[in-house]
Amino acid sequence: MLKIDKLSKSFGGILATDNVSLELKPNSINALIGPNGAGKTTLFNLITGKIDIDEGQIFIDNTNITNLKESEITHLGIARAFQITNIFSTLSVQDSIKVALLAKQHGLNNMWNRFKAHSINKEAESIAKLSGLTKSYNTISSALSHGDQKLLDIALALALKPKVLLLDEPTAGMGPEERWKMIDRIQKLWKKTKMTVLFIEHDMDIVFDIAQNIYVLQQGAIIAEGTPKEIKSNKKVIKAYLGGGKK
Amino acid sequence: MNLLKKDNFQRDVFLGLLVWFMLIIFYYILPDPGIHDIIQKVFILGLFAMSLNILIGYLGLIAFGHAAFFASGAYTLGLFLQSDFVLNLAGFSIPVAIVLAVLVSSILATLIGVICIRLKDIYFSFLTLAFQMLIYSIILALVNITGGDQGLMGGFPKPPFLGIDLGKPFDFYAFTIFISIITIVLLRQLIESPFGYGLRMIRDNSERPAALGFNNQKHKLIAFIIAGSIAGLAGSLQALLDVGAYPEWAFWSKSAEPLFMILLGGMHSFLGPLMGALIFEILNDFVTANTRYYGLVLGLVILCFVLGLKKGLLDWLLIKLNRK
Amino acid sequence: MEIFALFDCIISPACLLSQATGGLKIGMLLFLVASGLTLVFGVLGVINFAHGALYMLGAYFSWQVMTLTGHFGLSVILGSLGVGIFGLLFERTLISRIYNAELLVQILLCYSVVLILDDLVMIIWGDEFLSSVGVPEVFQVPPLFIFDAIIPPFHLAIIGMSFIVGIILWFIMTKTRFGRLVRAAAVNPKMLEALGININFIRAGVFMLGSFLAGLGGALAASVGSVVSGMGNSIIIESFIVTVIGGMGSISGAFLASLIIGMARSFGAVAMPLFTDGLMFLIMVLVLVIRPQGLMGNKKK
Amino acid sequence: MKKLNKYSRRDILKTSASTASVFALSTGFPTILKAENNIKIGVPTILSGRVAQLGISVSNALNMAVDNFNKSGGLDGRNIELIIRDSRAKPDEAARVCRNFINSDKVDAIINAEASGASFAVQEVIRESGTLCLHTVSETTSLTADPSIRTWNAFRFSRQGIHDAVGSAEYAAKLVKEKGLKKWMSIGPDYAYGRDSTKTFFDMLQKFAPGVEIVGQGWPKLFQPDYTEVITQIVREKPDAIYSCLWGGDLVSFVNQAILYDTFKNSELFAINLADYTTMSAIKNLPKGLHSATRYVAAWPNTQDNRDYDKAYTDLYGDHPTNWSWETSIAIDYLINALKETGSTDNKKLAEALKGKTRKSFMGVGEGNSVTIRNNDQTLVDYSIGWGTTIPNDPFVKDIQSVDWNTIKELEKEWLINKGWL
Repeated sequence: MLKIDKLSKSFGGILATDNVSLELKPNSINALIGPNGAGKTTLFNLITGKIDIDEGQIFIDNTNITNLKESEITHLGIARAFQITNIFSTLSVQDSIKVALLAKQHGLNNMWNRFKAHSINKEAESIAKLSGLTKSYNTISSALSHGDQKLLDIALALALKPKVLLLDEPTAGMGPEERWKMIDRIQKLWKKTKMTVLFIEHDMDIVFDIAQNIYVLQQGAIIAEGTPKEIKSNKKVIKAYLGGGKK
Repeated sequence: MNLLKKDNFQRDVFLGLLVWFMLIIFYYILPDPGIHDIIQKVFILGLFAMSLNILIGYLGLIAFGHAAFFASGAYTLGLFLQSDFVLNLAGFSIPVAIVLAVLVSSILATLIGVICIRLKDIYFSFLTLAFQMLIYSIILALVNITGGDQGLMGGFPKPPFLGIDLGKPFDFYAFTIFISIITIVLLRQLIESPFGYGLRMIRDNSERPAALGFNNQKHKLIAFIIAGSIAGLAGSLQALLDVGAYPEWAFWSKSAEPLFMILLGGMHSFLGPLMGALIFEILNDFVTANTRYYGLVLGLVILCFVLGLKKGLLDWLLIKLNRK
Repeated sequence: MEIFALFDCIISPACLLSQATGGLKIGMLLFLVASGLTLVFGVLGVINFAHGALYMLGAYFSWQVMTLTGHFGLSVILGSLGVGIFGLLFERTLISRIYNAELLVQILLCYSVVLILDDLVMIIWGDEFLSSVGVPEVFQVPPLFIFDAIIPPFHLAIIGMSFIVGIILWFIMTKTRFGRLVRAAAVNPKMLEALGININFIRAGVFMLGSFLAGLGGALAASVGSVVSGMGNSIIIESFIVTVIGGMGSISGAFLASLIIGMARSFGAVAMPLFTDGLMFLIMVLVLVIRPQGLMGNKKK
Repeated sequence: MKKLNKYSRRDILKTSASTASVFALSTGFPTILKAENNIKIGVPTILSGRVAQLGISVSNALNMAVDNFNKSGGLDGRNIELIIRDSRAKPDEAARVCRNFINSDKVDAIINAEASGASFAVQEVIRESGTLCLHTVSETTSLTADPSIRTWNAFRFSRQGIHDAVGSAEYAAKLVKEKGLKKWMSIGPDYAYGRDSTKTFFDMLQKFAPGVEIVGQGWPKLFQPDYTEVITQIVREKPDAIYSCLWGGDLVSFVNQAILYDTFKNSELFAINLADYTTMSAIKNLPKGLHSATRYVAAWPNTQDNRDYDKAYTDLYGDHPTNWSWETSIAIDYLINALKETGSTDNKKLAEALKGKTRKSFMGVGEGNSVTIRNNDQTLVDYSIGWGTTIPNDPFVKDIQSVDWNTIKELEKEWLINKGWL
């Protein structure tokens, strides 16, 4: 589904992404782990075209998306949710999802219809339902709880009907209970939509619980990949990442 | 009354015409030309402020050179009506002149907009300011065409069209308000359309739209052009009223006026700037009739709004009403 | 465009020297004012539209001191210190309320103060312009002739004084604890608060310093220019141009840009006397388009 | 330093007097005066900002005349009511204020005391309405000279650029011959008045003294604080003489800054707007021997009438009249006379009564000290234009020479024909 081939990026001589290659299978759920500063978010930024690539190539469904613009890549089926919630603070949940839906369909150039009466309402409702935001459907985004804001961020990505969904720390800043709720939601989502999911997560219990495949990033390079079982027993990983850290 | 229930274009048109009709009745009920003068100026300046509020209120861009378009509309109309074309066009002159004024302003807005919208925050503000001052310098320099700092001198003819003679106070009053209301209704359609929500989206978060496959810059440019065109329309109406055009209209202090109106009326409600124009004009009339220290009074009023109310009057009223 | 006139001027030592000292004097006076503006923006993030009004106050204050005491040096010092104190009050009562406000609110607040001050000085000092403060007697001497170039000693004094102020400013900003705190406050005010440093104190200090510089510029300008309500309105636009060209918040950038504008004005008057103003705005547009952060500014994170 | 104190005291006196008068004017008249049958005169002018002095000296001149008129019984018991409003020097405001005078206040006449740009805006309003209008400030020649701008109901009582240009050139030409002032420069404010004044002056100077050479022109901006670059331009060109139409605070700044360069040791300054009380008293150590036209000085015309006018005004307001004061005084005198003559407020009758009229005046230099509103262009002529040289103390100007109006009219005609306006 998503294939990355020998991707490299450096900032001012420091290698942030070091010859990264990986391939996500269709309909899989994958985790990207690594210590702070390992270059996880940078990798997301490279995949979505937010920053330019130095070397290497990226494919989605065998289409080469290397060096395409962020908006073009989005149209080819990659969507992401952000680590720091990235939503439209004065719009309601409903309006936010509708804007996202319309953005993808070039529907925002329309000046002749009323936004409120737009036929896209049904679709928006179903996405809200999928993201578990039905209750707060008419709430202004800035008034949502932190968890709901995170969900809205994901809902915005879902509105793009992506083939590949990138989630940057969906549980950041949440308490344990809230965390598991979120993970539950993501798992449901994934099952329903048959998307390919790649998420960044620090909580190893979560990672080992839901990921089919795990990639371990250190200093910009992938030092290990495999199923939770394989990773758990990988010596490199234990030494570099888990070593002593596990309580 | 079914028409009034739904918030749609038809309702707005209906309401707009209703207001227009009421203002015409008002003209006869209160035959004070001074008040008529204020009303028509409120609409002209209101258009100017509302056009700027597309950028400030809905797009979050503090444009500080909006008067450039007001002036370009005024000068285009004035120069056209002073030219020999008027002899051939006769009754069509004024409609053609207004359309031309809007067109020229939109072209100018395109040229300036393409460069300015790449910048953000204060840099955007400064660049629009710099462009406006450049245009001001050009108007002053082209003395042979624009009359330099004395403005377009000698007036221009206002040939009647469709039975409307803008030389007559009533015709001017009805015509100006009609054009303004139509524009306001269209503007509301724009603001309530998906396009308008696109503007709000960019205002709230200029990073995310790209991740939604959306081109911010194009959207911003179109909004900038529309804002410039409406400012041009307002300028052309002002030129018709004063039978001339003046370089002061391209100076930076003219760009500050709609900012005051937006502040006074409120930037978060659609009609806020229009209300601001009303406050601004009444204040102007009242203050200049009673003291020489206009700046002192205006300054204190603005200070009260900035520090006291912290929002425009209409914004404040709507919040109050919603709470109840 | 009289490019030959410019060429003729550059190859003549007399002309070159006259124009260059003239440009230097224009630039240095501008630097005094613009450095205050850029300092305030850099540390407080406020676009102080009222900076020109503070400059005007400097002129009025020094005129007043001169009228009372007849001492030039005292008039400059007390005039600019007075503006510094006024700035402190201004910051504490008004500016401090809008640090986190929207840009529009900041601009309008400052602009309202301009409107108020312009009228207040007319109420206090009268509607008509006041005569200039006058040049101190030491400088009421014939101008110097250097390579046939005529140079008024007073201009040399102004240039020298501005340089000294610039160096003191540089010293304060880079070598003192206050300067280090100020620079830290510009980058990360929260961090300073966490370290137990009173950020309000720093902000008030910086605003006071910025106001003092505006007042000093006004007091010096009043020595040979008439003092009038609204006199700050042209200097504020020029200061904005300098601030933008130099890089917003950069004092060394303001220094460079002031020199550029001073020289552009001085030599521009030779080459294209009718477009010197347009020239400044053109430079501003070009800088904003090509290098929005200005010549010496840091690229925004 | 004694001098400084003297000025500040006078400034305070002046300010309080004029402020009080304007407040009294604008905050409302006693109700008795607001009787329905008052003769209303609307006055759009500048009362705020840096040229507020304009509106104040105009108001003073008007009040002085109108008070006398009302005290002496008015027009069959009808008093004149002045409505003076501030346009803040904005053309669109001037137009709006004017429309309000005409439509709401129903004024019988307008005395337009606006500067040039706004005067053209006022001209368009009164062209449409047909209201009688007396311009008393704008000196731009085209306002009444250009037939496409002229209108039957507008009269000019202010000095006119072209008249001054001829007068100045004639005076300058004499000195060109006496002192051999070959090389000239101009320093003029960069706006229409500055350009017009400079251009017509040199056009005329070439006629009187062919062979003078213009070696450079400086165009500082209006209200520019720093004149260094134009002064170094003078230093560079080393002209024998400089013509300048800077005025007010700008002229003060320019002269003060030029003194630092010893500019006037080598170049003679012809500053048309220098001889104005506020301007001269504001210049530090006013150099001797600068040339200026007499904008308004009590010493010229050297008549008892003029000294009386100065005294009457000074007694009332604590300050000397300005150029704007005398212009307005003549206008209101003409208007009052026309009202008396016709006994009505009909605009057509009044216009007829103004047209071609010759009246004795303290500023008149025509036959029997009279001024005249010319028939064809409805513009004031035969007002006093003198040139002299400055001295540091009161009366500030000496060796004043009058300019011959026959020459002015002759050359004005020639110039108008060249322009295609006659």
